[in-house]
Amino acid sequence: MADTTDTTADGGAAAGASWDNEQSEVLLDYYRQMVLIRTFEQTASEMYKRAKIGGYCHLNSGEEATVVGLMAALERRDYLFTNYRDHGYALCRGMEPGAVMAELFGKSTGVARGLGGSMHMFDTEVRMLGGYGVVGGQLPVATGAALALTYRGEAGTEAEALMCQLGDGTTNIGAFHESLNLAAIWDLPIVYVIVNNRLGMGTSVEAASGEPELYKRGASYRMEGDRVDGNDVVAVREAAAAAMHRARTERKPFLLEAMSYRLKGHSVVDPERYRSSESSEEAKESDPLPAMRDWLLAQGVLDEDKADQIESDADQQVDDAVSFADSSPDPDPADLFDYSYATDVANAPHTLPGEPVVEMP
Amino acid sequence: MADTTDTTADGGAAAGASWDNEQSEVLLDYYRQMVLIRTFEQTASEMYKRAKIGGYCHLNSGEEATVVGLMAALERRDYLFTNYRDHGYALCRGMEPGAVMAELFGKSTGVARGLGGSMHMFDTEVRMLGGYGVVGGQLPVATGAALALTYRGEAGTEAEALMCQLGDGTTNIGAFHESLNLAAIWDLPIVYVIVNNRLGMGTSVEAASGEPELYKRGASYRMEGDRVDGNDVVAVREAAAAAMHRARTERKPFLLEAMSYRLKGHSVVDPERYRSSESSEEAKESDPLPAMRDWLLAQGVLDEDKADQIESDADQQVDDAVSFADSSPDPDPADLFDYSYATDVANAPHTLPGEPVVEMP
Amino acid sequence: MPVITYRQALNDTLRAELTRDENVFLIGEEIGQFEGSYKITAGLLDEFGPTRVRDTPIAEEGFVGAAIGAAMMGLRPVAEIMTINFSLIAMDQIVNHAAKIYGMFGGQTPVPMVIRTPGGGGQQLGATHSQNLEVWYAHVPGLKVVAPSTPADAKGLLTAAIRDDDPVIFLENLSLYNTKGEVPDGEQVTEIGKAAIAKEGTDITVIAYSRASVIAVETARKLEEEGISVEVVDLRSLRPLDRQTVCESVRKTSRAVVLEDDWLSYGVGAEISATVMEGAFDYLDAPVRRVAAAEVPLPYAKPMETAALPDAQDLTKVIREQLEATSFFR
Amino acid sequence: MPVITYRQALNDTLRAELTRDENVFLIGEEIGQFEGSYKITAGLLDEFGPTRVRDTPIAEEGFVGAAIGAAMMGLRPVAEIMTINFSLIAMDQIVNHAAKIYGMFGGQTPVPMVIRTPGGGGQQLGATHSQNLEVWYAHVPGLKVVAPSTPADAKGLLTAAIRDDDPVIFLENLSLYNTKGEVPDGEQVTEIGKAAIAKEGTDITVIAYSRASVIAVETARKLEEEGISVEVVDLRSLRPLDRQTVCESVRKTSRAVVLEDDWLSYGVGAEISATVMEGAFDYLDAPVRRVAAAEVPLPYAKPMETAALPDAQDLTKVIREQLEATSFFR
Ligand SMILES: Cc1ncc(C[n+]2csc(CCOP(=O)(O)OP(=O)(O)O)c2C)c(N)n1
Ligand SMILES: Cc1ncc(C[n+]2csc(CCOP(=O)(O)OP(=O)(O)O)c2C)c(N)n1
Ligand SMILES: [Mg+2]
Ligand SMILES: [Mg+2]
Repeated sequence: MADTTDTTADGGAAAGASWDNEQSEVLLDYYRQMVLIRTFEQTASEMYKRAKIGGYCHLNSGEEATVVGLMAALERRDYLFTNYRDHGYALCRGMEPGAVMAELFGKSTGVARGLGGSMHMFDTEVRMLGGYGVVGGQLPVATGAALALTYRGEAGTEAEALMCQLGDGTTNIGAFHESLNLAAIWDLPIVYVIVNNRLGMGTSVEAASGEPELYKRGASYRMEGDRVDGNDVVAVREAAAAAMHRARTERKPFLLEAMSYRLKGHSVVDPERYRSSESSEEAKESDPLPAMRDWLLAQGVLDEDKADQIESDADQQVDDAVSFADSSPDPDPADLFDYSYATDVANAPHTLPGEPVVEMP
Repeated sequence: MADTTDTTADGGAAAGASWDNEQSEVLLDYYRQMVLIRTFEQTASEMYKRAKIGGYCHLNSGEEATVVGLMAALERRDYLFTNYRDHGYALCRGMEPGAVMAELFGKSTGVARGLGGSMHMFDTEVRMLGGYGVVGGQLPVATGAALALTYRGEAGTEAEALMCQLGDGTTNIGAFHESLNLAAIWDLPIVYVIVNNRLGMGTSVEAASGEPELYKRGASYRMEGDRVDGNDVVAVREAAAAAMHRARTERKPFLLEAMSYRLKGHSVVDPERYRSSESSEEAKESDPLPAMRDWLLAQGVLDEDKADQIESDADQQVDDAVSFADSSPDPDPADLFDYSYATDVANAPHTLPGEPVVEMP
Repeated sequence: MPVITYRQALNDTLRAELTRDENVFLIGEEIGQFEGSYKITAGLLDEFGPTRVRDTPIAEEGFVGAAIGAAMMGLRPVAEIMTINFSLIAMDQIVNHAAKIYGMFGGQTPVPMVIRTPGGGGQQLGATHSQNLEVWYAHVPGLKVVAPSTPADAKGLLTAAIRDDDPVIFLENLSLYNTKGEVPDGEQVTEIGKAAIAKEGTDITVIAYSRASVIAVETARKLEEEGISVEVVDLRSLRPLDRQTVCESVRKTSRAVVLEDDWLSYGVGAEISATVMEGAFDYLDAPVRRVAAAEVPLPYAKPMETAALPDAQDLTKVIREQLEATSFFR
Repeated sequence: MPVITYRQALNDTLRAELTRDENVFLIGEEIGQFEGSYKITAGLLDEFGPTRVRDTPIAEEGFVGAAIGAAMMGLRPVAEIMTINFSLIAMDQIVNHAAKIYGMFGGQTPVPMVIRTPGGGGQQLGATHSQNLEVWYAHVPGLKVVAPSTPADAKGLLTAAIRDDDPVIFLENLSLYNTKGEVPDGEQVTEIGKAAIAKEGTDITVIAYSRASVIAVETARKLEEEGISVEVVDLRSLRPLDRQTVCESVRKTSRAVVLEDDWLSYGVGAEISATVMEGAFDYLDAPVRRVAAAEVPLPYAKPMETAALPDAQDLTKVIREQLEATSFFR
């Protein structure tokens, strides 16, 4: 197990060394996806300020290389569960930017009909079975979904497997422990990926975790683990793909830790008073986007024109997404009770505030 | 860290080798306590069948060497939290056998006034702050009590420290993970002791735990741990005392695992249909009482007369306990609401079933 | 009709559903080798093997969550939580996940699962092992909550619960497991959301569920000998609640008492009383009364426990008081 | 009297109690460096240091349990659970431990602690982050539960809660933090277990608590202009419940409406209605009505969320209906 304990010093650019063997088109595609996520979320942040988006809104900004690398490791047949910091995953997994933006706008064309919002991207089509808002809540559920995979097919290279993303702070909660233990004793095809962005909301990994090298926590379940530079999109993909392959073929769970950064506040409204200026500086230096852009330029895979093109394409896509979301209808309060229950039964309560629940003759 | 992975083969007798350096009186005292626990619980089991005791009743039978060794490692000033399998701890910690038996009988002279029962031995005097019935429930509470110790005194050889007992099956629940992590990051003077009796109710450690060498689970918190032969009363005491000393002086938590056996069913009503005859045989061979008796006899520390005397003394103590319990008064239903709240406030509901909670004038 | 125990009815139903649909599987602590803490799953591991009858470590949050995830993928897990008291550990999974996933994600994925769990006091299990927390579940949209009182309903409602596409909390009761009753052979599906008239009567309505319903029927039978005609409404389903049946009965009898095993304040009976207020106020001769548990952590000692829990005597007394207050006895 | 926000009142009170009693300490996620998710603990880490203001990992079960243990040892922890939704993870510690330890062990060790936690919807936080689960806590003996609606009561009740020897669930509300009100200087202790008449009136009683009480008072003021005199009972304490004050008011006005933010079925309003049934039935001109949230996982989209939550308009409509039904308008 490679122990890439310190991935801070060199950052994304140096990590690029591992990109030499990749086809240019593949790398460009990754870069394109990273730019799309960044652009999408910058706009989302803007739309939040304009009150087009409400509630909480957590961004992947700074984590794009991790997100894209992880998603590149999944096959279409694989399943994904994430936490509430889920826009990038939704986009990379193949949800339409328009439908994702519409979800943020709370429109009926949103991926969850506007009922979920930012934290709750979900689309059975692309097998992303949800962004979840309660810290750790996705882990038992994802573990059970992985259990279900063992009921419907044999292990093998073509088997379905499952990825469950979580944050560093989430390794301290009970659900993490119970889930990993179950996955271990039941030999489940699941890869748990800790996106270690160094912070809970404002709490550092060191302050929160007795063992701050989080991938080592798999040892409590004899579960293998590894740490990877989250700014190195290819390294992330390789590590995740290897773990997914193992999950498919051997039905062994894995604990992968991607060392990443959170460029912005915990959510778009977080003033980050707790963040020292150095740590903000450090985070900015670790921004995977300029690093990858520079590397691609240096390698001649990209030129300035093409780079601009990628950015303006992303702008266009996001503009279209906003237009789509903007022009989409609100969900209709008359449909409020449509998704209370999957199986209708007698006497289900369908009354609005103040309406009587039972008639007096 | 000694890795006494297999403590089954040699059992208690061989373990006795470590007893050579002990004073005879100390060993005799341990043996006496072990006999008292066994006798007490045999009688309790009998009383259960006679319906003098109700509810659940979990015995320490087979774990006596562990219980006595652990309790010998505690100072009077130390605190103890346990699970529901708590009679032996209560007795060794210094609760009167009569008051413990009275608690089992649900009498007002019981250690918890008959309100707790078998699972809930508690006595602030002897600093045993409770046997708890929800698996894992005692861990966060004990951890918080250890936190409180850091508020009221400095570390040092005279400092108070805390022991929290739990079962092997309990290492799989979330509360275990959260508690140990807190103890680690807060440097708490607490020793977690896993009494590994190889079984949850009927589930083996191997079936339930991804890492069945349970003391190793401390690694997730960089918490040191060790395993000890639970049939060797002196080894248990030594390991526990060392851990408690470290907790006092360095304020470092520790995870100790004592390899023990459960001679009987999970509780007195368990028919143990799941237990293979071999495993029952194995357990019986691992009974620490005859092993210690034989060793003491062989060493000339004990002779048959003295051994009989110890047993009949225990019988006498337990008979007295039963008499005391039997002749004690039931708690009075008129006092039902006496311990609802520590601070009385207006409008607290004090009505019996069917009584009106508010008067219509 | 065969007369079997509530326990047997559950066991039979689990067997039948495991046989009928291979997507059904059982999951929980000690349900396999140990055959269940209360032996509801006895024999099933041997019959169906460890994939269909899955023993878990002690990890309520983990295995209940796992059941949810499995249900999202199309399996139909039936989870056993050893007692309702331990369900607190799985509460986030039940309320923030099982109950939310269908609606919150816009109806994309149903969560067809059952959580079987017994509640109830009276066994001297002490304060943490004797609770009746059903009102908590009954309060939560997205869940369905049933609480059968008879072996026949245990069968019919468990069958319905397993076949339902929503998460169903299936409330058993420690003191009902050994009770007996007639249970029809063959497939029986009892509609979720409908109360039953457990006994017809004209003078007063007693509303109850689970163990309390058994007590209510017994009490009604006794009082019949004295010429008092008690109607017993067995709620069976706490969510959805069949307000119509409750109110119709009370409109007929003009008097009502709720018998419930949970604590009085904010218990199930509060909702029943409020419901009668809203749907039968004009018909009431006297305010609805509640017979519920005393509001204390339930003590271990038998006389204390007995004093704290409602029983037939308490119910009888309140029925008489109600009748007296409304000049039933002349 | 100074006019300050509810947030400021809480912050001031925590500071005052930390200063007064060195056994008091704060514990919770992000309450120190981050100053609290809703900034209730702003500045306190700097003033009192990390021993008195203790940041925890994300581990609600662990740190709430730790607060319980610390309380047993004589400290007086004030735990913050970021929102009531996450309290589900700590439920076993709260209900099976905090609420039981004093009684179950025969009164040997009190558990003097406070759990502060905000509930409430209306912020588009979606189904898992917008709940009002107060009725769950209100149901549990061994706990005390308060839900102040004004900055003054926030101060008075938090002071009382911290000084109380029992576990107190202190319910805040996201939409109240920025509301303002007069708060007396100096020490203020508001008795736990007593409701307040938030506004006197003679025609109809509205019973409410927390955010709903603010809406009720506003609505009452508006209706006053039309000559409708609404009395508002602010429960303040859900456990113990001040049934006397509720019933006295209703006996006076003969009409009652409950306004509550939680789901209707088995909500707080059910107990209020049942209480009025039992203590003021003979005085009622019409059945008590409840205005509560629609029973769905709360949707994110604003129009849906708005439709599901009760507001002043809903309350006004029901008040008018009540008055009409009882021929108030001639
Ligand atoms: C059980 C629970 N407790 C607290 C919160 C509030 N909360 C939301 S995000 C967060 C920090 C999570 O940190 P981490 O796991 O590192 O994920 P990240 O936000 O960095 O992606 C907290 C405490 C929550 N949502 N759920
Ligand atoms: C949360 C919870 N789940 C289930 C139970 C039921 N239960 C009581 S004891 C027990 C087994 C515990 O095994 P272990 O931790 O090894 O302790 P032992 O009984 O062997 O001392 C179980 C499952 C419980 N009390 N609490
Ligand atoms: Mg993080
Ligand atoms: Mg064990």
